[in-house]
Amino acid sequence: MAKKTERGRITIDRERCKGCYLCISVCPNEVIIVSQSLNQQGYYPAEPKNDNGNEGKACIGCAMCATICPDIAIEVYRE
Amino acid sequence: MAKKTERGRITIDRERCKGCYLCISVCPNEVIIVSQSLNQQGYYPAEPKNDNGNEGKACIGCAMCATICPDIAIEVYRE
Amino acid sequence: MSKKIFSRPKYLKDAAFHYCPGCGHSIAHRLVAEVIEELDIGKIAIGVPPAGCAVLAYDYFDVDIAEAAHGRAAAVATGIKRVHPDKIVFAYQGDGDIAAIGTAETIHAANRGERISTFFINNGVYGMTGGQMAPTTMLGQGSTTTPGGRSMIRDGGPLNLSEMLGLVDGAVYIERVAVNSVKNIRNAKKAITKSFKVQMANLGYSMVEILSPCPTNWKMTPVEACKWIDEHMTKVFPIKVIKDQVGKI
Amino acid sequence: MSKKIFSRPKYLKDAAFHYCPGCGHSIAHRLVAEVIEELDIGKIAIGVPPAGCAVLAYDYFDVDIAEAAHGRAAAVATGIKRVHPDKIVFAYQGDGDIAAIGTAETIHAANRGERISTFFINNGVYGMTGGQMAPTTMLGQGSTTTPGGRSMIRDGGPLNLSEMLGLVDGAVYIERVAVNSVKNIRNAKKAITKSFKVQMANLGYSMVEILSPCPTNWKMTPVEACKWIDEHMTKVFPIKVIKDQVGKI
Amino acid sequence: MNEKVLMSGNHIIGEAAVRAGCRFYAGYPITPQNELTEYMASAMSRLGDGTFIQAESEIAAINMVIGASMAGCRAMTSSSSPGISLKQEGISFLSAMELPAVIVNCMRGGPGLGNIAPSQGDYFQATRGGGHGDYRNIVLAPGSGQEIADLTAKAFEYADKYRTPVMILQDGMMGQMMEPVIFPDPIDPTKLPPKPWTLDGADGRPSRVIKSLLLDPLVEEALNWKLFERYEEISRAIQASETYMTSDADLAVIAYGTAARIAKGAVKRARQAGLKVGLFRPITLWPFPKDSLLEINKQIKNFLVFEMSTGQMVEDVRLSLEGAGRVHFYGRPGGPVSTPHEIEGEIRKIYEIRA
Amino acid sequence: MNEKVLMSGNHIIGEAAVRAGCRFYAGYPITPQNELTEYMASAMSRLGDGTFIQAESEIAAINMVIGASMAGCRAMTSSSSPGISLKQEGISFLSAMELPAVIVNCMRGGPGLGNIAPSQGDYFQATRGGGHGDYRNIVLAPGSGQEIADLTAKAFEYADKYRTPVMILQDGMMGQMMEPVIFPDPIDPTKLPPKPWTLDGADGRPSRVIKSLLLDPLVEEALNWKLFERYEEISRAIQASETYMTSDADLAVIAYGTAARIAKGAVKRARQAGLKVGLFRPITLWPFPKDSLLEINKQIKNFLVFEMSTGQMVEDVRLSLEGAGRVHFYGRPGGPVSTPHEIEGEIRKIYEIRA
Amino acid sequence: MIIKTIFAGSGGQGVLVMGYILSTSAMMDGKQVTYLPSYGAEVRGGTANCTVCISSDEEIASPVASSPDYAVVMNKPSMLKYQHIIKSGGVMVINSSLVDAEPDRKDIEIVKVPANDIALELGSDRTLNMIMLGAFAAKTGISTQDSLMNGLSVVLKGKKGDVLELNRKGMMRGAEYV
Amino acid sequence: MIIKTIFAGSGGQGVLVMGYILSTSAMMDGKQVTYLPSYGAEVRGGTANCTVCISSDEEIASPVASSPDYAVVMNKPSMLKYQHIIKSGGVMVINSSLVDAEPDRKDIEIVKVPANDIALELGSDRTLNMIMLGAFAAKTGISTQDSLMNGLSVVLKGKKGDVLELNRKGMMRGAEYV
Ligand SMILES: Cc1ncc(C[n+]2csc(CCOP(=O)(O)OP(=O)(O)O)c2C)c(N)n1
Ligand SMILES: Cc1ncc(C[n+]2csc(CCOP(=O)(O)OP(=O)(O)O)c2C)c(N)n1
Ligand code: SF4
Ligand code: SF4
Ligand code: SF4
Ligand code: SF4
Ligand code: SF4
Ligand code: SF4
Ligand SMILES: [Mg+2]
Ligand SMILES: [Mg+2]
Repeated sequence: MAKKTERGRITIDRERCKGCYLCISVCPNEVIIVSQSLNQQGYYPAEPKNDNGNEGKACIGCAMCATICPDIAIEVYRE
Repeated sequence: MAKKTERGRITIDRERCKGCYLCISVCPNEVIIVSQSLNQQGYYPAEPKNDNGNEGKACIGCAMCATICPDIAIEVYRE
Repeated sequence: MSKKIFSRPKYLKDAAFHYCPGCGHSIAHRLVAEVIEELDIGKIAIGVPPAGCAVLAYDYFDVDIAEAAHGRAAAVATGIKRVHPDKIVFAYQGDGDIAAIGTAETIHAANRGERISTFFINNGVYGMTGGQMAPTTMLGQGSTTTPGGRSMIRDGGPLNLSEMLGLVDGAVYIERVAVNSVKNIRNAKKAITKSFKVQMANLGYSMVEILSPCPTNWKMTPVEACKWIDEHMTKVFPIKVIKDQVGKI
Repeated sequence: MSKKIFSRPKYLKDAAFHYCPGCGHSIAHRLVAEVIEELDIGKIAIGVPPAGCAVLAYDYFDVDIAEAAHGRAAAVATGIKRVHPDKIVFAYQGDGDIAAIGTAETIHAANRGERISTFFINNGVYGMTGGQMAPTTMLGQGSTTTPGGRSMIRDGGPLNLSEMLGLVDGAVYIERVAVNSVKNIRNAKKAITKSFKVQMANLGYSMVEILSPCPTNWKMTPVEACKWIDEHMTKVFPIKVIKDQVGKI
Repeated sequence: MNEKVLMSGNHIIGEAAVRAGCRFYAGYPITPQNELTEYMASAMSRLGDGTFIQAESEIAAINMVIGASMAGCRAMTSSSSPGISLKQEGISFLSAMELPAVIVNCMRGGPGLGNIAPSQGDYFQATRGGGHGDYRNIVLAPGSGQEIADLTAKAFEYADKYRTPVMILQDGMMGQMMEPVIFPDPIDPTKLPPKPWTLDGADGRPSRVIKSLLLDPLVEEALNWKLFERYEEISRAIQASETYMTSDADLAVIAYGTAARIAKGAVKRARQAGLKVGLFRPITLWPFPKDSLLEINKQIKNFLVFEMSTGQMVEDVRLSLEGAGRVHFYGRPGGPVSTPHEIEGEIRKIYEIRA
Repeated sequence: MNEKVLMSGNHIIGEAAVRAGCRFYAGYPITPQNELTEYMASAMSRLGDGTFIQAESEIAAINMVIGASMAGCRAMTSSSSPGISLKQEGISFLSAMELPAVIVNCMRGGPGLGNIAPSQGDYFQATRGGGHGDYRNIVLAPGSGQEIADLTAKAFEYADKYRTPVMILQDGMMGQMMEPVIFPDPIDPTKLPPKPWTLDGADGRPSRVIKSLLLDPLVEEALNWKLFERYEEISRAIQASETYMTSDADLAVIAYGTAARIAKGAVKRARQAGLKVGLFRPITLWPFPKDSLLEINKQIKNFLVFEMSTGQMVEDVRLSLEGAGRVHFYGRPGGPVSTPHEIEGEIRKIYEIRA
Repeated sequence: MIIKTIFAGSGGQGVLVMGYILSTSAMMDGKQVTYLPSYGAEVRGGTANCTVCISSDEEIASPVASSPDYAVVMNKPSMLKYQHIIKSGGVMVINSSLVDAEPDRKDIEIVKVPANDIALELGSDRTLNMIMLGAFAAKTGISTQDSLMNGLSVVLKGKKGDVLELNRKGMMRGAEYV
Repeated sequence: MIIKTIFAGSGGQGVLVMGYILSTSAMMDGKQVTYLPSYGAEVRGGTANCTVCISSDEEIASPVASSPDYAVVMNKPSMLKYQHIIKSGGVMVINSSLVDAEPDRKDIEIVKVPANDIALELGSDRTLNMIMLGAFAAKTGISTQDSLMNGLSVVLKGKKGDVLELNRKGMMRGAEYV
């Protein structure tokens, strides 16, 4: 498991995402949100919050979102 | 179970008997024997010993022979 | 004056069995017929024999008989029982029939809790077809399809179908008995009686597995075959109540 | 500089899954592909997907794939493995495929101790055909063929195939896992890894039962579906090691 | 008269079966016939006096139907191509034991797993007996929603009358398409003629056996000829077909089921274009309506058989004509649905050859 | 040359299969073919490099054969009528996936459980495809012990060459009867031509899939026509039959397998009595040897088809002749074995009609 | 004359109901009608479509529409897919709230209905399909509003009154819009 | 010319081996031969029989003998069953040790061989069938003792020498007897 201090980053492939929102349900720091716009498949995809958007809480690169993402739409990076 | 004192009697249907001899193997008083002659099916059937033939030991009508006889060739009587 | 205390049961036709000398099927047939008579269900009984040495059971049982394709007795019995819930339906199957080709039908009929009684004649071999391996053949036991005897690595081991059925909710009573001795035969009859009573009380699926000698394919005398059951078969297929959710009945 | 710590496994083709949003098949596919990569068996792996929603698995797994008729994956896998004992053969089957029509093939492949790995996706429903009752559907659970929900008396109860296989000698490792949470997914991956290792060590038959959400036919959101597995499914299908004759490997 | 309703072919079979007194259904899901299985599930639970079982397999289903039929109940099972293949042993047993039963095959593309698109690749299996031994089954091929209802009723009637399995052979399109239909009044199953051969316990009568094991070859032979005679009787009695615009035609298109609908459209187009074309549509595939085909054969010597297969019914056409006419074939196996326009084109080709 | 041995038909198939490089057998016991299953059990354990599995059912057996064939091994299964019905789904899959396999049907009396006597009631099932979808299988019908050996070798050859299941269709008498036979030298299976389509792990090549699911109707249609073309090719290439005393004959008896042996005896008797009678014996039942039948049809217009069934092959005779000859039929379904004397009687009847 | 219409969109948009209602009302008007939904694996993708054939007199040969007279498309993929097969001179009704792109066919009539927006006004996107259906019928005259209403009430039989009312409103609004 | 012989008796009497040895020796003599055993359920009854057809030249059409030239019967049921179908002028060899009754056919030649008694002398009833076979061959000349011996040694290949010797003796004694 990643230490809280550690900084991470994710990318979400809009078109692969099917809007199941399992990632959002597991993210410890609530740094994933639902997009405002439909993708080509007609889903509202998930998207990462911009880092400083969540009163300081940021992605820690724990990869829980990617682990549960059925459609492998998430890639996780660590600084 | 029949008491030892009790006297019994069996009949064996020669033609139904297939000579498996299970009856002989279970008779407590050894009062069943193998016939000397073939039956129509080509088996040497079992047959009851004549009562006084087994140094006094006689059929007690316990029906063990009939219980194990696969071919229902044995009928048991009690006096 | 002397009274007859043992004779042919009413629901067996007066026909000589075609079974080999010392065959357990003959004993099992008699027990089933005796119980049908004692419970007085001969007028509502419908039997479903298998493809197997017992395929000719209709020549012996004097009740309605439905032939089933090999392995499908449980499905055929299901169809009959669902249409006639007030009748008594029993399947009579060999080990190849019930535990090989009929595995799925048997497990799912039990799982649905079909109100049928199943009598499973385990003689550890395919009798009718001439002595091939059965699912219940023991390791090392010879058969015409297991050169050198049944081998775990090539053929797998004996299958304990009854224990598996014990895990299934719809099955309320499963017992394993044998017909190789007077004592075992008397217990077997008790189990068959209970199975029918379970059905009469509409409680669910029940099965009696009957360890049964096949002297012909075991290449033994009937007396040896009966001993072999005690000395070997019961080690792998212990005689016992496997499941009983019914109790006294 | 930042390094990527999570990305698509090598043995999944770069194709979007056709599975519904939140479908457990997608997660199970990824785990199997990850393990194949980690154990470096991609060049010797042969997969046998079922008829079921996973019928299109060949569009995703970048290993040799053999299509099996509905329920027959265990038999097809047996044929392949006996011809190529040095290859790694896995069957991937749904609950209807493995526990209904495929009951006999599965139990007997396990009983023979076939050296194959089986991944059994238990989503309690016939997904591909549109939501009919599966052998693993829970009592009271709705389906298109169980008006008023599954009823014990009409339909029977959920079948615990894994527990039954636990009784079979040829099966050396049987575990039930789930893919409804990060923790469970990580354990599921461990089990899949062990199953492949059991085969690589030629120890016998192994199976991993994977509790898997089917939001579409459960008529739930994916998040609800994952919760439902914890709150209801695991009560009947407890997550646990059912049989392990292997230990550490 | 009962009201007109809009229903899919699969649902129509279910409703018509229930109204025909069917009180036992066992089946196993498979596309494109799931709606029928699902309809029977709800119908039977609504009725109360009927049984629905989702079997563990197609094989279990057909054997449950065997049991229900032995017990005297009007029974049905349904599936699609691969599942029907699995029922072949059971169908052979039904035929040998002279048991009535209705079997629905909602055909899909094949062979193998194939696809779920409409296809007619199972004609041989249905009409020649895909199972072992000498037997034939009555095979009915509806061409519209209303006919599905009518033939389903007939299927149960024939099954009981001739003590034989009857197959309703349709395809995914027929099963899925909704059309208006009017149902007959329901039959009370308890009012159906008694069956003196069923198994219900030997109470006040000798015990019975229903079996197909006949170890004595001469006895088995006797059964085979007995069945043969019955098949001859059926052939004389129930052949059915539709003829459309054949009286003055130079060419007849021969097609059944979905293919016949399309062919009819093509015939209309051709007629509008002044071609003297008619349609011959077999409704009973077995017995094949040989007599009425030979009837129009007096007038028509040129035939175009159109099947959604590589050519199966065309053999029955050839067998019927025995050379008395030129038989052309056009096939679209595997699922594509032709257009009337496309078939009109095929008609023209042959027309030109002739001219 | 190898020595002549006396063996039963069932054993001959087993030995010939092993010599043809068959290294995988899965089967399930059923009379009258058990000797073959048993022979394979001992042969494979003797060989060491082969697999024998007594499957839990016929369905499991055919699906194991599918797997073994996918893996590239020459594979065989065998059964008798009811068991063959259960294999129909698997046979359809083999055909759709273009997989070689050899399937032996040692026919017994039917339908249903029937009996174990020799019969020819499964001709339709074998030649028309008892399974679903548009496919045909090569069907070989041996008439003697030596021919059983020869055709078994051919069966494996054809299966690989045309990537199709091949059925050897015999009956209980053929399977049980012992005759002298000389076997060819064994083939080393490792020396057989490589199969570039098998599944053995994607090592140094792209991953492969063997499947029959073709959701796109046009793709499924393409497969159907591809198979159709191959069947046409097979029909041109391998038709086989025996003609006996047909050159000057007025009447030809047409029969295969056991029936043909008896018919030949009848023809000899008739010839001794001065009747100009010949025999036409199809060896390939599918493709039916139409070409050579039409060849003798130039001379012979009068035919007596003799089958141990109520009449199945007779349809192929009619389809071949299309009216160009009178086709009589004599059948003995269900197991009785006719005598040459009996068939001679049938020959005379027709002869008298003609005269 | 046979008129063929294809309704297409994604799973949740009530596409099949639209066709079912139209077919039912046509049947009640004593017309010949066939209704063919997409089924099976096709559905898994999340798209749905159905074909309705209506004829005042002649039997309908094929329920399939290789070149439909009309198409009602609820989302972009459907528009892109079906625009090419519509008969020349045919009509395509488009849910312009979800479809930004323009069809490139010039020989067909395009009718844009901002269904989602209208639904929003009506306060329930369960009316989406009724709005489109109403607009489609009004535009093409394939059915009168009255018979559509009849069809609606049969199809929704057993449903609560307010549901019926809501759908009725949607249909009206759609009709008014064009 | 084709000569057909039926061997019949009960299970344990080695009936099938008799036919198998005769067939093998005929094959080794370069003759046409078929051997057809009873099989399957028939056997369950405990009876066994086989039919051997031998021809020096012509192919054998049917391996079944509806009217055999010869029959070798080992027990009473077999005698009763087969006496009726033997060709007129044919030969029936009977194991008179087990068959008390007389056949009622007058147009066939009856040869009685007390096989069990002879076997007793030889001290093993495993020779029963060889005694009958030897007698049958000697009587009918269907095969020479030498070729029978060849057949015997092929069939018993692998068996211990004394077994072969014992069977050989039995065959001799049977031959001498007639
Ligand atoms: C579909 C099918 N497959 C195979 C057979 C052949 N067959 C008849 S009985 C039998 C098995 C007999 O063994 P078992 O069930 O143990 O009964 P037993 O004779 O030993 O009592 C088999 C394989 C058949 N009749 N039908
Ligand atoms: C012989 C046969 N019967 C039925 C079917 C139809 N069918 C395809 S998949 C399936 C079951 C799907 O359920 P499951 O195995 O649980 O897989 P899931 O889709 O839920 O993952 C069925 C019944 C078939 N393809 N073949
Ligand atoms: S888990 Fe994956 S698919 Fe689901 S919403 Fe998140 S990114 Fe999209
Ligand atoms: S990596 Fe962890 S913290 Fe970052 S978005 Fe994913 S779940 Fe949230
Ligand atoms: S048990 Fe019966 S059959 Fe066996 S020997 Fe005794 S009497 Fe005869
Ligand atoms: S009744 Fe008892 S004592 Fe008498 S013979 Fe039978 S077993 Fe022996
Ligand atoms: S073979 Fe075995 S099971 Fe069959 S009758 Fe003989 S002893 Fe009984
Ligand atoms: S139906 Fe269920 S199992 Fe199938 S893809 Fe959708 S969610 Fe997954
Ligand atoms: Mg057995
Ligand atoms: Mg499932």
